Amino acid sequence: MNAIYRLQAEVLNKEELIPGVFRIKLFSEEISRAAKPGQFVHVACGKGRDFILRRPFSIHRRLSGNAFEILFQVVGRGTEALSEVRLHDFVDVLGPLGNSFEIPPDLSSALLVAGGVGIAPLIFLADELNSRKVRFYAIQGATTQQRLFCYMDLKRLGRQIFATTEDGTAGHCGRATDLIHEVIKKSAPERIYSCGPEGMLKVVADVAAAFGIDCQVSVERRMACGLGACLSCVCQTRDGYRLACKDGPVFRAEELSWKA
Amino acid sequence: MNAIYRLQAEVLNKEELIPGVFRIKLFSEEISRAAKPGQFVHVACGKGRDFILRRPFSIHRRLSGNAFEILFQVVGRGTEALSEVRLHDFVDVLGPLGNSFEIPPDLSSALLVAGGVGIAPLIFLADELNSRKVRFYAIQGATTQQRLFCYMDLKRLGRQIFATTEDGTAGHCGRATDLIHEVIKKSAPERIYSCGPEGMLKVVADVAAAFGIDCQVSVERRMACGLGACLSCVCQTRDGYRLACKDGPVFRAEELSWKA
Amino acid sequence: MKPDLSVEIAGIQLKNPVMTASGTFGCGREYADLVDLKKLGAIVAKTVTLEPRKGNPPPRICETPSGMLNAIGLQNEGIDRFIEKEMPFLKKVGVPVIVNIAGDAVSDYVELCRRLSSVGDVAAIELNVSCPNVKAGGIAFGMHPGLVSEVVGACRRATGLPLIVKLTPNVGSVVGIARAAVGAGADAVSLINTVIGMSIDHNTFQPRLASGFGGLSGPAIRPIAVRMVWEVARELDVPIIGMGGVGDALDAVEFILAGATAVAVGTANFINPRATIDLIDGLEEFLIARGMDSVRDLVGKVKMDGSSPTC
Amino acid sequence: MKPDLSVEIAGIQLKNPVMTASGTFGCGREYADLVDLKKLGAIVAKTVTLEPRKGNPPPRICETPSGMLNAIGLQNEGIDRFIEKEMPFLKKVGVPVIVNIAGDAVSDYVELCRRLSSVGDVAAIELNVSCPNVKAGGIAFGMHPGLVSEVVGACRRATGLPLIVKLTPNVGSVVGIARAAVGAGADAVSLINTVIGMSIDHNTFQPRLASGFGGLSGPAIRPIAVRMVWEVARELDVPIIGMGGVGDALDAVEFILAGATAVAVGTANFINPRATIDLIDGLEEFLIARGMDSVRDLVGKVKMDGSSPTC
Ligand SMILES: Cc1cc2nc3c(=O)[nH]c(=O)nc-3n(C[C@H](O)[C@H](O)[C@H](O)COP(=O)(O)OP(=O)(O)OC[C@H]3O[C@@H](n4cnc5c(N)ncnc54)[C@H](O)[C@@H]3O)c2cc1C
Ligand SMILES: Cc1cc2nc3c(=O)[nH]c(=O)nc-3n(C[C@H](O)[C@H](O)[C@H](O)COP(=O)(O)OP(=O)(O)OC[C@H]3O[C@@H](n4cnc5c(N)ncnc54)[C@H](O)[C@@H]3O)c2cc1C
Ligand SMILES: Cc1cc2nc3c(=O)[nH]c(=O)nc-3n(C[C@H](O)[C@H](O)[C@H](O)COP(=O)(O)O)c2cc1C
Ligand SMILES: Cc1cc2nc3c(=O)[nH]c(=O)nc-3n(C[C@H](O)[C@H](O)[C@H](O)COP(=O)(O)O)c2cc1C
Ligand code: FES
Ligand code: FES
Repeated sequence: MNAIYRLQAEVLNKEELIPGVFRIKLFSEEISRAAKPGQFVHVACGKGRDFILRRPFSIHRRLSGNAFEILFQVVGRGTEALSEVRLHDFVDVLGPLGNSFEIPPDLSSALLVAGGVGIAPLIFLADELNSRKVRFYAIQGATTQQRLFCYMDLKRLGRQIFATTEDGTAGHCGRATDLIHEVIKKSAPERIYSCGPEGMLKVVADVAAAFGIDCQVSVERRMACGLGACLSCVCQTRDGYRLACKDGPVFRAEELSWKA
Repeated sequence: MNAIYRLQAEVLNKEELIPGVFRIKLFSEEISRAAKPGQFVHVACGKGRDFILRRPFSIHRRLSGNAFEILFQVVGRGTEALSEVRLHDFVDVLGPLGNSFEIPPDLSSALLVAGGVGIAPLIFLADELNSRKVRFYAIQGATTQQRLFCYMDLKRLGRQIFATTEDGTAGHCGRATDLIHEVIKKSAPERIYSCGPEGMLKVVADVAAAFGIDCQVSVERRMACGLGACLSCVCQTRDGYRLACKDGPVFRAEELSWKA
Repeated sequence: MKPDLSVEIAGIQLKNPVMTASGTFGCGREYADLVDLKKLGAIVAKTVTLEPRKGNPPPRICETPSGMLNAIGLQNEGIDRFIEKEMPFLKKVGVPVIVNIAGDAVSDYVELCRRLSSVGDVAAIELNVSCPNVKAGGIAFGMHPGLVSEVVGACRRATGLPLIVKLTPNVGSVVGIARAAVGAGADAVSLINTVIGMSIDHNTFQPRLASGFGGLSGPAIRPIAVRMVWEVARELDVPIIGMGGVGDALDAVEFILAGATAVAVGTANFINPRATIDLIDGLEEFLIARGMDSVRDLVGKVKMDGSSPTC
Repeated sequence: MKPDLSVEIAGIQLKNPVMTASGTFGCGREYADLVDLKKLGAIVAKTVTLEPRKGNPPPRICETPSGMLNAIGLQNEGIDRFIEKEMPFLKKVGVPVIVNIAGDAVSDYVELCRRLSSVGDVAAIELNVSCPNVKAGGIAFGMHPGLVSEVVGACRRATGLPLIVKLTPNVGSVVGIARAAVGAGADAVSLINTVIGMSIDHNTFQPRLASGFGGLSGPAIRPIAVRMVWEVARELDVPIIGMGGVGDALDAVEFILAGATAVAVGTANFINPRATIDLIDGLEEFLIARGMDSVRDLVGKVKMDGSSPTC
């Protein structure tokens, strides 16, 4: 088992990418060194005594050995409080947690499918694929052009990146899943990695199955401990409930029993 | 009845007088105009959803028509949160509340007795006495010299100011009440006004009674509404329970039934 | 078109479902500078008893995580002074006035009901049955279906005014108590009164309240209150006034979805004296945003699929 | 000189009064990276049942003001796997292991007790009686003195191990239930399990938990828990393990002053995985600062003067 750290990580950088979406760089040699793509950190947001639970965020990027980033969207109280941290504040972080995207040693091609802020963990993965010389394509979907976060990073790391926006402001007008057949045919990936809304993941899973391609998806569940102790975060799989925080957050798509 | 306002008051200034004691200047024409010495404001401290009650603070000074100050010591969560406000933040304030020190129109001399941060409302009172040309003496007690807050203000406004410190770093070594007999004899005040720890107030009340001098004291009680509605803040008086937030915080000393 | 906020409860027409919770708003007078009282759905006055009561010694309150404890001890000036001093003011406000009463014995409640029946302009009587029944050895009326039935039945015979029974959550089965109240003639129930709690100062080793115990209120108890509202709404056909940590429109929606026809705001008045008004405005916005015509369309509309045992 | 933190409860010697609350700490294994398990007073394992249980569908938790709701639904792999997989690990930790059990019928509890009696290295059994008794129509065992008496008595006859009965707060009189437990042979009681609650999403109109209801835990319920500990401590001569919103040493002191001999940390583990250890250190500091020799000198030392009725 890999070590888990709980530490106060200094905020080294904070960017508001678009209103309500933030990227925060945290200093931690331990977590940065140990982290693998797909893993997450469990963050104590806000100072109020009424924050009873941490909030999970994917490790978005690993930076030069001693820092890592998270990228998140403000959706509620916790993310709102976290968005108010200032440079050099300390953030209470637990991690790295969970399993990671599996990258077989002999993998030579892959397809990444990202929806919305689901892009967060896929950038770390893209980095890793790139450094392992795995050639990959990606489809990134968002509602609108300015929400295609890190599109340029993907461009830099991958072979060919397809964008989709629901309002047609960039790339294909529609959803990430609209392009998936076409891109699979074009790129013949050995493996598909995906993160995004559950509805999208299900479509990706179905298509991957139809093509007979291995597919891994990262899922979200409400979490308490983040450590596998409290059994809060179960996902229905073919083998019964499994824990998103420990057995996941990455699952093989065919394992999951999707809600109808 | 006087109007009560509930408003978001901008922080115009913030001083940390000594570690853990703050003076904050708040912008509010309404409250500043309406305020009378002895009244207080009820302040929503902190942003956490778990702050269920406001915190009461005396109006410490009225400044040029449209602002007022509070002076407070950090003793718990609420005051700690309040000490973290920054310039130009807005603070949710309810006030002015409560009755005030009674200043008879023909009053010609008075004695102020302040203990610790009990000095807060007495500065506003001193200002008022001064502008009404009431000659006053004051005894200010504190644990140590640097906690003789506003001593120079008192000096400027009053006739003669006696300091006491428990560690002897300034003035008389001992407590405010040590000097009270002597100062009464010397200054023959028509009235005594006092604010500070309940133990001190009781001694002041006893001495005032012995000399047959009218005495008003400002007391502290835990408060919920601050408006006289919830009956949280009762003080035992000779006429039964009365409300610190509405009938007080200023009471005639002889009215109060002190705890043994 | 503005959505319709009006509701009917216990035969009273309310222009909106937002009341004040007894004991947290005095008789409204103290809030008049800050709250346009006319806008309220109803005013529920502080508990009144037959004789004046001194109440408990201070400290009477303390803050707890997302809540507070109180032990006011029913301080009030008695029904005579209430009728003489407070009713004229309340009448003038022009919103339904609900008078909350308590007693040491069934006969106290009955006498209070009689007196209030002849006052005029009392819209309904709320029975606070969380208080100890002196004859029954100090056990709260509200803890036993038999006692509740007795006191509610007696009041029912004593007055033609609508009767609202305010239930205590300090019981094993709130449904059992509610059923007894309804069986004995209650027109509506209020849920919940405070949960008994205690807090101890680690410095002095003394309880933070002079009386030792107190009643827990505020957001901390909201999940308990919502659950009890739902339990009663599921089992019984009685209008419910929901309360316990209602602070804003979304909290109110939670109670209404669970089955409350109206809500009362208590502890929230302290941090936000305009909480009631903000809530009414917020409720209107909520309905507009969802294209709903009437708040009545929300009542009991929680979508319950499963209801597995919890443990 | 370091103060003495050791206590004895139900015949077990603990080096300090700090345990983990069942269900919040797994079997300790998951926390081993972060917590020096050897330092704990005791480990209380997650509830185990005779047969494996699947538990409730997700979402199983949600955050509430200063608290959380959970409806895990007793997911566990059953006693066989527990003995085989978890006990060897727990034995190796070297602190007293308390095994928490639950069942649908008295016979389940009895069988579990028998099985655990022969395992060795089980320091005590904690009976979770908050679960529905299937034979009694789904009413929780812990809600009726008669049912509690029956299940505790049967377990008492089935095992020589110390028996701790974990009481539910969802009752009118926790003292009545505790008395039944003690009468039937309980060596200690744990107070409190979670308070039943519910939370509804105003967007979807669905309960925030898939199972509808859940158990409320965390600081929000602390005043309720402290009160119940005090009520039981005042009336009965039984060691108490206090829990419900214990997060730090000062919280623990509150419970101990109220009458608890030991405390358990539940929900607080989630925000601070080292809460137990921080608490132990803080307790030592507390005693040192006050010049006290032993934590035992704090037990039940609340200074109660008045205890007026609250309402
Ligand atoms: C493994 C994992 C990785 C994630 N990575 C990211 C990421 O990189 N960027 C990002 O923006 N978001 C990510 N999320 C979602 C993120 O955790 C939620 O947006 C966040 O918890 C919301 O907290 P809140 O207090 O703002 O919202 P609220 O709705 O107020 O939260 C209430 C409670 O629900 C939980 N909750 C709410 N939404 C979610 C959710 N989608 N998943 C899990 N718990 C939720 C909260 O943690 C909290 O306990 C991830 C979730 C998981 C499980
Ligand atoms: C009319 C009035 C005027 C006051 N003026 C001043 C002033 O000018 N400067 C100053 O430093 N302090 C003043 N105080 C005391 C001040 O209100 C408390 O120090 C403050 O409420 C502490 O809050 P906390 O959250 O930091 O402490 P905590 O102990 O965490 O507070 C817990 C609860 O107890 C209440 N409480 C704690 N101490 C007191 C107290 N002494 N009086 C009333 N309630 C209390 C809090 O309001 C809160 O509800 C005044 C009190 C009253 C009643
Ligand atoms: C300070 C205070 C005083 C109260 N007094 C009474 C009372 O006199 N009669 C009554 O029936 N309920 C009384 N209550 C209970 C409230 O009416 C309400 O039922 C309870 O506080 C839950 O609602 P909340 O969480 O919104 O406060 C009081 C509550 C508080 C906080
Ligand atoms: C996620 C979660 C799971 C729990 N599981 C169990 C359990 O399996 N058995 C049990 O007896 N209590 C269980 N409890 C209750 C706790 O042991 C404890 O009694 C309660 O949470 C109050 O303590 P706290 O406020 O410190 O969490 C659980 C509590 C939580 C929050
Ligand atoms: S969050 Fe506790 S087991 Fe997954
Ligand atoms: S604080 Fe409510 S009456 Fe004084």
